Amino acid sequence: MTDTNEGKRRGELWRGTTTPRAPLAPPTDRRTFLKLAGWSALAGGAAACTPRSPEELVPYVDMPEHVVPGRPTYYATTLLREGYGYGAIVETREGRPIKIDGNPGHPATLGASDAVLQAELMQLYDPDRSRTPLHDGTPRSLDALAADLATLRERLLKSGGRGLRVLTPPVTSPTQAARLGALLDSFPEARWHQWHALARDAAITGSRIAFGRAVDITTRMDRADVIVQLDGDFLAEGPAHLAHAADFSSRRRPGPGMLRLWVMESTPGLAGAAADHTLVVPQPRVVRLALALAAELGLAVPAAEGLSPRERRWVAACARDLAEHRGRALVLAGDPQPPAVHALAHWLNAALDAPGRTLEWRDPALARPEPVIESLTALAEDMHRGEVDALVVIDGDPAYDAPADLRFAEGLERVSTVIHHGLYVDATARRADWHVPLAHDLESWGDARAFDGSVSLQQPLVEPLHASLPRLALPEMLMGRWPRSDREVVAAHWEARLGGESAEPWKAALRAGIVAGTASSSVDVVPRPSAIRDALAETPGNADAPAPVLQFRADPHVSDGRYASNAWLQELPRPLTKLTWDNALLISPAMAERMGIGDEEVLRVSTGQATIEAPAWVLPGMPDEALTIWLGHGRAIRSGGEGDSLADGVGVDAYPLRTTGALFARTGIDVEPVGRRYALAATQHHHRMEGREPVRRMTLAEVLDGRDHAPQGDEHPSLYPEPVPAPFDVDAPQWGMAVDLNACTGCMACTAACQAENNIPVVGKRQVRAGREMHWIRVDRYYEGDADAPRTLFQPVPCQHCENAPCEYVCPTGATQHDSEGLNVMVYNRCIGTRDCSQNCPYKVRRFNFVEYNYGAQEAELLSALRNPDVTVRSRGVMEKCTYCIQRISRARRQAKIEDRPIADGDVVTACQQACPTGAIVFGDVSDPESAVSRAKNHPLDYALLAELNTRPRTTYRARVRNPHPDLEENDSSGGDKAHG
Amino acid sequence: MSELSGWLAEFDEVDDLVEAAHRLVDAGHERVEAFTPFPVEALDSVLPPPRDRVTVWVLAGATVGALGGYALQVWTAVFDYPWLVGGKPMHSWPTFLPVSFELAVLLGSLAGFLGMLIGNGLPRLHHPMFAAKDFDLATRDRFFLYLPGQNEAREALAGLDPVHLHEVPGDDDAG
Amino acid sequence: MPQLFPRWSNSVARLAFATLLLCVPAVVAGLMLHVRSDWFTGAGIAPVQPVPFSHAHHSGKLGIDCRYCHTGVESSPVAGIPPTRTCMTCHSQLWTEAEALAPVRESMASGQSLRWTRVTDLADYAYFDHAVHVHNGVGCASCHGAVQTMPLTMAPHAFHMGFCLDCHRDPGPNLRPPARITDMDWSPVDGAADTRALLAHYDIRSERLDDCSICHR
Amino acid sequence: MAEPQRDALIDTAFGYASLGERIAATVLSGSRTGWLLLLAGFTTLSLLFLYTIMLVFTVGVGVLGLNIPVAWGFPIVNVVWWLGIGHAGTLISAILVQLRQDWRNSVNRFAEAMTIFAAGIAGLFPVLHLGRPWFAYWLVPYPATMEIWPQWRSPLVWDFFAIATYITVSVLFWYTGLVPDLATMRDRAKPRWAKRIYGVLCLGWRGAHSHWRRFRTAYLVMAALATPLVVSVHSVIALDFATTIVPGYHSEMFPPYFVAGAIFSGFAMVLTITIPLRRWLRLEAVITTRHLDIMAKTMLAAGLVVVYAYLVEHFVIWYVGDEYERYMALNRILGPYACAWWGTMAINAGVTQLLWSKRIRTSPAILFCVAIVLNVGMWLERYLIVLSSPHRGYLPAAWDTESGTMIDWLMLLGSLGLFFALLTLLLRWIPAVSIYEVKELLHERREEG
Repeated sequence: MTDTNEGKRRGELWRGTTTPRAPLAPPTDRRTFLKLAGWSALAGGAAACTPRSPEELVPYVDMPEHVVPGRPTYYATTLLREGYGYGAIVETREGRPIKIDGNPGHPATLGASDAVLQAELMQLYDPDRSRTPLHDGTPRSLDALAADLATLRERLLKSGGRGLRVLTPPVTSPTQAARLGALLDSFPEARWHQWHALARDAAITGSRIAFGRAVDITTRMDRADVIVQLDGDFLAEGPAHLAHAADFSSRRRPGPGMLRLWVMESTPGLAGAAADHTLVVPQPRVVRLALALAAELGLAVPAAEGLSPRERRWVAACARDLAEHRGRALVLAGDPQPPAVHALAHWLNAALDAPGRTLEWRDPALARPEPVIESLTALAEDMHRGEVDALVVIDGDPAYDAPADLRFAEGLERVSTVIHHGLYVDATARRADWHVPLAHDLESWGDARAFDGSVSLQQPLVEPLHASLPRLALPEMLMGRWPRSDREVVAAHWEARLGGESAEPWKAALRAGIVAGTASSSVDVVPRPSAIRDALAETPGNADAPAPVLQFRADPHVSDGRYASNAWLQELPRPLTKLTWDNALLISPAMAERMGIGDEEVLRVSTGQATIEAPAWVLPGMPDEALTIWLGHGRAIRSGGEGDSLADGVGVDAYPLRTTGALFARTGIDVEPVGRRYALAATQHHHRMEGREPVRRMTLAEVLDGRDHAPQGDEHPSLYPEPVPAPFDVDAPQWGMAVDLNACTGCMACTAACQAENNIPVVGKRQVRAGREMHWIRVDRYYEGDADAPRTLFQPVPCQHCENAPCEYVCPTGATQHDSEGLNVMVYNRCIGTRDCSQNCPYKVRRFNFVEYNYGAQEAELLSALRNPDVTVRSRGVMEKCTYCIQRISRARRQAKIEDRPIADGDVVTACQQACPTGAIVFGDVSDPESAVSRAKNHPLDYALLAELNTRPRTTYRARVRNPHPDLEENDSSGGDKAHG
Repeated sequence: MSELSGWLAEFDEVDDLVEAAHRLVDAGHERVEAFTPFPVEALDSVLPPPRDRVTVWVLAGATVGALGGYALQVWTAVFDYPWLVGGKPMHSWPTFLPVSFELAVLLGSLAGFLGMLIGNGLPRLHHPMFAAKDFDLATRDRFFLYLPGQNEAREALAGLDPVHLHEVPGDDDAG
Repeated sequence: MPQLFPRWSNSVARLAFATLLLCVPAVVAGLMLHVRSDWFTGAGIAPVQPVPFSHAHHSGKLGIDCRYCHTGVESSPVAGIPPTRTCMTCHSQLWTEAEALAPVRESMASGQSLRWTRVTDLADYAYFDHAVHVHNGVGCASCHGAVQTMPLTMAPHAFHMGFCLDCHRDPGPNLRPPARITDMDWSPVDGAADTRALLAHYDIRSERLDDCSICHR
Repeated sequence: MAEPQRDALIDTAFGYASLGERIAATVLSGSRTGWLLLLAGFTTLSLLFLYTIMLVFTVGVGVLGLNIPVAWGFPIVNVVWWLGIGHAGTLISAILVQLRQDWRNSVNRFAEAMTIFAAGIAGLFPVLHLGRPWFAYWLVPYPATMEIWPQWRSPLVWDFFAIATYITVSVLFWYTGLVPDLATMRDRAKPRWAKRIYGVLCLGWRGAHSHWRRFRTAYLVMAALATPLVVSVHSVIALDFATTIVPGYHSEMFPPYFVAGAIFSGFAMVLTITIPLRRWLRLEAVITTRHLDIMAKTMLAAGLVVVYAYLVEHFVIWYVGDEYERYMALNRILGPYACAWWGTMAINAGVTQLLWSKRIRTSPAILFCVAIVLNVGMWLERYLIVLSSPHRGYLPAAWDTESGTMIDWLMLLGSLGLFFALLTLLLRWIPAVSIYEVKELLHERREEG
């Protein structure tokens, strides 16, 4: 059918036949192209003299009735992360998922998304995914697996399941929990363990200390006037971070009663960057500050000694602010902090009348809330004791990410049968007797709870690409209930509640992507001061920590390592470091200076037991006497496809230094330079604004006395008539964008979404290092103030779509010019690659295909399946840039024309706008005074970037507004711009 | 070789040539032509100037280039497919000047070159003159005077006491 | 000294000189004609197909409406090539033994798609939307020609950018009443009056229809 | 033969014939091993050039040192540099002929050849720098099936026309001047085939006086046209930069400044070639130290203009007080490209001053070295302008540096190889010095007595 062909011609290989497993063989014309890709240059002239090779049309044999070829279809489903559910709406073309976005009806996403959610698409098509079951490393069929499991089952039945252990990530999925329960019933002696390297143990233990039971917190930041965060990063971590971002930003609009955020952090994070006051200290010291804060608020806690004057003033002001906003205040404890701090946070919140107002205590969303570290330790000990007969690892790689002191890999040797069920042939898989490919969430049925307990169903968007089994399969097999489709399993579980698959409630739940009324109920509990006090007393952090501290954090994109081979996420610049393709030892400028080292110099970090060598990266805002390294790198994956895994040789594995006693920070390390350098690929090399004020800043006070943003540069007079002449006058919508720098948290979701929507290639570390990254919307990060406690400013920069575009008049072929809707269009097929447009672009938002970035990948066939058929795939030698998602504009325009109506405000939503969790990006018709974007642009704080150049950008920004506490303002506004360049 | 078309007088000094040319012209001979290894400006005042003018060719070429070039730009950029570029007017005349100028120079020079060739009737690989004895010295260091005709021409030239006299074999077209 | 060249060499030399001057424009012109030639564009040439499908028979003789097979044309950018089942709706009863239809039956049985050769081939970077055109008065025949007369389907003309531009700059002549979109035999009632009427009816303003962004993304 | 007295332009001891023989001898006399070795060496380098071109065409411009923001690199530097070199030739042959500078007669021939090759190579680089070089022809206004035309507001289109015109006119001009000498060769050459070839090439030139007259006017008018052309070409090149809004590119004074630079570097190259050439072909009698002296003076003059341009540029930047411009200027002096800046200044502003001394101007060896250094200096200057300006543009977040890759350097080296290879070949086939013009010169000197 023409539509699959359309697709194919833009680089997709998906054939529209009824079996999605059909071989992904490229069509002849494309293969010949592949061969000639290089030579087309030389043959170029000649090639133009021979007719285009004929193309194939491959129609369906039998067209599924809900498919309209050439038109997108959208489905609601659920993606799992750390066991929690994220509701998503997935766009498919001819049965091919090509875009993931948040589900507006789902509490965890609210229609927005983050980089990882966007990149789950790449995860689905990841060429490195394992493609077939392996028995002792040799490919076997699923039937062979089933047979083998049957015999295992026989063996286990005799012993009542003695020695059978199942290891999963924390589980919220009601169905999975129920089925595992059933498994335990049929094998009374079996055990179910949970492990996740980033599981939120401290929160669980903390609530147990505070209340004697596990309790979840859900916040209502939209009701808060003051928020204090004790370490961590509530805008980036935890299952509720997207909801947090939405609520938080809703109260950050400049004006009376603007929310004030206080952040103590041990590693620069998004919350710290967004905060009005950030206090940077090594992780163990946070306990002490928390105690001081509690004391200031009159809680009877152990005294905190040795605070510096600055800390003292900071805590005092913070406490005063909290006290003044009783009932409208909120205290958050970060995951890296010990349980006692979480318990203390509960106590503080209670003391501030937060419960029922700015937060709710609820039943946990987890089916079995337990500190997973204990669960895993138990398992490991049993393994070493040889008590484990069969271990089933579902969606995990403990051999890689278990704390080093558990010696998990060794333990595996002593287990007679290890079955690994995962996406990759990873460390655990290679030690397992059986490796079973795990179906991706987009390939399976299931369900999961969001942070607030709401259940959403998971439905497959595509038949499995490889010979994989869904998450729910193995327990069923062990229970002898196979073959049975995961769909049946889920449907059966919900039979009672939603009726059968034919029943309306079930269909409704599928359509809406959420099961109504499943949020967990709030619980009425009261903190127990004594218990909390005891816990605090024995928390080491209160003693002086021997410097330096090594802090473990999840990679902002690669997480605990499960996205290590995800090209999009590896190349997506990390929000603060702007690093790609590697992790590094983050070190404060002061410490680096003391050690006499700089960026890229390799440091050796050793604890008694283990040693790693990793390059240093000097990061303003790192606490002194502390190093931070990201987990999730240096993961050994054997690619399911040909060639090496993309994760090979990327970054350094920090897990060997991580122990049960020190999951997030460990002291007693020695650090020394090795005297070697290791090249890192960052996308931003200069960190000061050089007095050019690309980001305009002011304080709430200034806004309130009616001062608008710093005056714009005077517009230069022009020889030519202004405003731009005739063709603009046709009655067409005039597209424009407004970006609210105050709402932007710098999370990079926009960049990821743009990459997914616009077929933006991944270029690899070497090209990034050469300064050739391709992202259409970059997020600039500037520092101001003291390098050790700088203020961090983010600024998303897409094409500004200047009305007087400097790029246009220098193009010799007219490949970039204006259309009547005010778009600065880029016509790839007319571009000959002089790059003069980029030279003349003051914003440097243009990207160039210096070599062939699209057909280079070995697995081009598989990867090309995720391409958006509405967007041209750019060949080598062609300039490209943000188009304001012109394909979406075009679709809206054509739809409106078909329905014979004008394009309504909101008909066009750009990918970045759709993804943004804080609604920082507004897009629409600026010629319509009533449109959202016009209203945004009318705001007094709205300004144009480099307006003095008279480029008349269609993209404008709203100045960043801080809301500092009066007591701290004077010494916090340190003028000297000492952030390193 | 049929009957002669004319005679060549050979000199080995420029001044002799010039002086001889004078005497011939004064004697009322029109179709006198001189052949020299390098341009001899002294002869300009003696021998009649060529009727055609190379400069006219050049002027024509340059004009066509300039006007044509500008017209092409205006037609393509303003009428055939107007583009909105950099917010500039369709007819941004200043930017049309460079190309017009270059085209003027290009066509001007080409016309000049052609004008010279056509005026000189080149290329002309075969010419009776080449058959004359020692004529190859004309590009070396000898200077020749040519007078068409039979004996009277011979007489006239001989009267100029040249170094040598050569006969130029007859041909359908001389000159 | 003897002549280096014979007399005739003069005319040869002049001729050579002239051709030398002329050959440059000649080559350019040749190339330009070449890329417009049917051999190059494939216009008017019917490619070999797995099944010798005849629009002349189905559309012309039987008068089956275009939309019976090309179902997407009103709702989707792509008109769509009919799935094998569509063919079988009739051919499970008619011509069930016909040799020519063997591939169709096989496809139905094996579930493997028929593989047609594309006849109307736009450049990959040019995006054409059938729905918006048929909803705005552009008939099938305007681009696909008189397929109802084609025993084997061929492109009636080259699909150069120029072809699209001409109509986008002056759509009037190619517009037809809504009822006539799929009428292959309908010919425009020429007359500025109802051209204007149609333009008004479909509310088409051509001044921006030649923007790059109309076809390229 | 003995070196003629210092300030003579030609040794009047010559007779027309012997003079002609001497020059023609450079071509006609039997093969020389030295020449072959030279040719071999240069050809090898040219092959290197070919290799880099293949690489760029097959893999992409990615093999060169380019990125965002520095999207223009070595190829552009080389265009400007090579064109500049070409300009000296045109200046000598076209402008000086109108100024009746008869000393040019001895050097214009190969100066023009130099122009053609330099311009030709310069013409290659803009294509090599394209992302899709095989579509370079889209700059030609022809009736395409797309029904679209070049975008005339772009200085790159002006460039295309300027360079194309420049190359064509240079070839015409050079060939016109060559016709009479080809006739001489025809009559000197011994083997019949050689006679034939020269016979065809000289179009049957007979040296008739009426022909000489048309020839002179044509030659003069072409010169008159070539003069504004040569100025316009480098001005247009300068406009590629000046019309942008990039600090460091956007400068109203670029056109004259570039033209001066062109003449400067051009004469440096002429000297770099002349000095070894006259020695090697034993033409000291025709190309005397007087010529070297004059050319060195011209170079000094051009050099001073360039230095003046430097001063004015920096003054204007300071005077206008645009923060971006000021930062750019400061950044050139202290930033990542400081070496290039200091190098440029040391050479173009410093070394040039040596030319004040007549001893240096008239001692071939030293002058040769100076000339080479100045060539490098001018290349550095272009490198500085092209690369250092965009690398720190308006938005600090987009700043990045870029320098050439190995391929970049090989390409530059290769282009030099090609240039000299062509020159070497040419010297064997056509007279290195315009025979008829030096005879004319000799004649005039005799007249003077």
